[in-house]
Amino acid sequence: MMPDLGKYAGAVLSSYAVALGLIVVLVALSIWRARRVKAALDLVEKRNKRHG
Amino acid sequence: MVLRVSNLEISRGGRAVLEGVSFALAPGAALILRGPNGVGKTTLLRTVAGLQEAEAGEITGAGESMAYAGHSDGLKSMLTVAENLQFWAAVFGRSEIEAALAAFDLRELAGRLAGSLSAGQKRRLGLARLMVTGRAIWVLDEPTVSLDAASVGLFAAAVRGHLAQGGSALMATHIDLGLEEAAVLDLSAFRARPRAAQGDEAFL
Amino acid sequence: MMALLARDLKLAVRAGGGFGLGLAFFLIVTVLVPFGVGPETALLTRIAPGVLWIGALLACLLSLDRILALDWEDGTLDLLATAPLPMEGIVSVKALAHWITTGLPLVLAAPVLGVLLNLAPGGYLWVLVSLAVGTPALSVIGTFGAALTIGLKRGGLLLSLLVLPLYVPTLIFGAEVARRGAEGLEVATPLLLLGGISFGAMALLPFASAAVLRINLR
Amino acid sequence: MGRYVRFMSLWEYANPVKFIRTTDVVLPWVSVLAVLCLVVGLIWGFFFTPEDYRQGSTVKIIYLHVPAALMAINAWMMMLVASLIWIIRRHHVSALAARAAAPVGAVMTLIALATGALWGQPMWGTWWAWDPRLTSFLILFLFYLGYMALWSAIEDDDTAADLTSILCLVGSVFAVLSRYAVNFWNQGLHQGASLSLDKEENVADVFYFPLLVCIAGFVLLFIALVFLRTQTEIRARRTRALIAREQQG
Repeated sequence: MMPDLGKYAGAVLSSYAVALGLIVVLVALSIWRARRVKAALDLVEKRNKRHG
Repeated sequence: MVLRVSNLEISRGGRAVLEGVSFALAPGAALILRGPNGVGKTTLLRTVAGLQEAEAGEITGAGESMAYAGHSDGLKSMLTVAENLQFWAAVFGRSEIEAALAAFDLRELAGRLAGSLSAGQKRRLGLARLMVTGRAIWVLDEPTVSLDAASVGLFAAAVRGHLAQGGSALMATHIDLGLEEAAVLDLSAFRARPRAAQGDEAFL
Repeated sequence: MMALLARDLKLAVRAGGGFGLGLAFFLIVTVLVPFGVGPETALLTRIAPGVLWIGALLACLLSLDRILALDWEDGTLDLLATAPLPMEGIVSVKALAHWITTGLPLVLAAPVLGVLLNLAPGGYLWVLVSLAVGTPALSVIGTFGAALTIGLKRGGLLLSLLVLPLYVPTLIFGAEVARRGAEGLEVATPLLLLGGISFGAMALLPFASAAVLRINLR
Repeated sequence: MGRYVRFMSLWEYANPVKFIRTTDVVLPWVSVLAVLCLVVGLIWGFFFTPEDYRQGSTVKIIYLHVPAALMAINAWMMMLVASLIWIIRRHHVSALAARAAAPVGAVMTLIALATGALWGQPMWGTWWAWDPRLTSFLILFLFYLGYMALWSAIEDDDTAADLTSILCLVGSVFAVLSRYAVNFWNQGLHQGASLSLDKEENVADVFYFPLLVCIAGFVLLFIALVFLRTQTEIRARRTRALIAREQQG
């Protein structure tokens, strides 16, 4: 299954690890902040509706 | 030159503070703005001075014939009193500073560094700056801060002299200058009704 | 405008710091480099033009926040904005005053410091010329950065972060002129490019600086 | 004629509410497509392409390096356009989209730099060479950092939008200047553009098709992230606006 990467295996694998890792962190942070901000907004909006 | 403000709406920090402000200031006239702290006196004066844009309304007649004095005097402590005045005179394309020194009783201090002056003396120098600009419309924000009674008298006399020469003055101040001819405008009446700040409107 | 320039120069002389601090910093950087890379003269000769450029650039950077901050704090900028001077003119004069008080002394000191770094004999002229052509760009770009960060609490660090990337082209062409000059190579191409950047920055950046300053004053 | 009356102008999406409503519908599709393209492209590239006769298995890094490098530049271009729209038409969504794109662009630049260094080590025998392309990307990264730092340093939202837009404009000019300066300064080891129309220099077809899929994946990922992050910026701004209104009474 795993292709034989030869003597460059380290370089190739770490490239994939670094790049995918950075992308995952970026996506996770974006989603996490999106959720948090949305929750905060919902709270404020609900409060605004209740008070008129 | 008549300074005319019509239906002005202004905001501070993106939030409307005053609306529907209208007045006219003819040569020889003075107008004193009053109102509690935060009503928007400084903002109004800065808008008239062109430092800030109005949200709505029109200001005509200010621009090239207006001299502004705000909370800070724009003095350089490493320059002498005379040099500070000479600089501002030169910026406005003039050179005469004697009359201003005399009017604010600064003659004896002319050679002193501005940094060595007391707060009141600095303020007097800041106000003397108005005279060297040669501009007709004075826009003054709390001009009498840190002045003693005698200095307030000097200032009132300078304003009166300015009006007599066909100038005009728009100022925000709480103390009584003894300028009987000055009209008073209470800004409390123009308070903006609560509403979203200009930049926020799109998000509500 | 002339009055503003004269006042800024007078203030720089009276306050002392203007000329002295930048020059002292330049001297110290130049002196520290041999401690860092070793005293071998051949190596120093080779890196001298670049070190002089970096030193001048850092010395220039050090004084950028003073270009506008002092006038901002004491309200002078507000008053100048209501005076009959165009904002573009004000920022240009401010940059010019900064160049005369900081850039010019650095230009003149560079050949002297070149002696410490064993600069090649042919290099003195071109170090001088490249700095003379390039430092005005540093002042103008720095004024833009100073206008952007005026009134910010942690402005100093941010100013460096914003300005240093903008300095890259000037540094590259300037140091290239100095290096080629020192090695006796042709310098016309990088010198023309450096001049282009310098004049372009002087002609166009004041508009951006003035726009930024108007936004920050309101 | 009547048909055109209902034609919706592109500018209507500049309304924050409309933007959120539209992107809420589009975002899941873009995200799914992005993941699909990335998975297909990367698996295709990693497992089912041959080794290059010169570069060996390191050629597989191309599927990350080239798309990331492209997006690093395109993100800045997008920010430049968005900044111009804010300066000229003052649409809030545009300014916030520029803000939202900056961290994505910075991460793309970082990926391009990191994969470039990892690729350079076996090929050129060094992690880092002051090659014009690598250097330009490093400078671009500094521009991203400065831009983001300025956004977060200014408290007033509209002032921050104004100042960062002008910085983006000036920065773009200097970024281009830097690119030429760096080229002049060092001719470099880097091969030419991998996707240039010049057939001789082009990568072979076996590498080309999975690379295209990966590029599509990165573009879609960028769009999805910018949509999501712009939504977040809009919501954050709306929260602040509502709280400010409450306090005003």
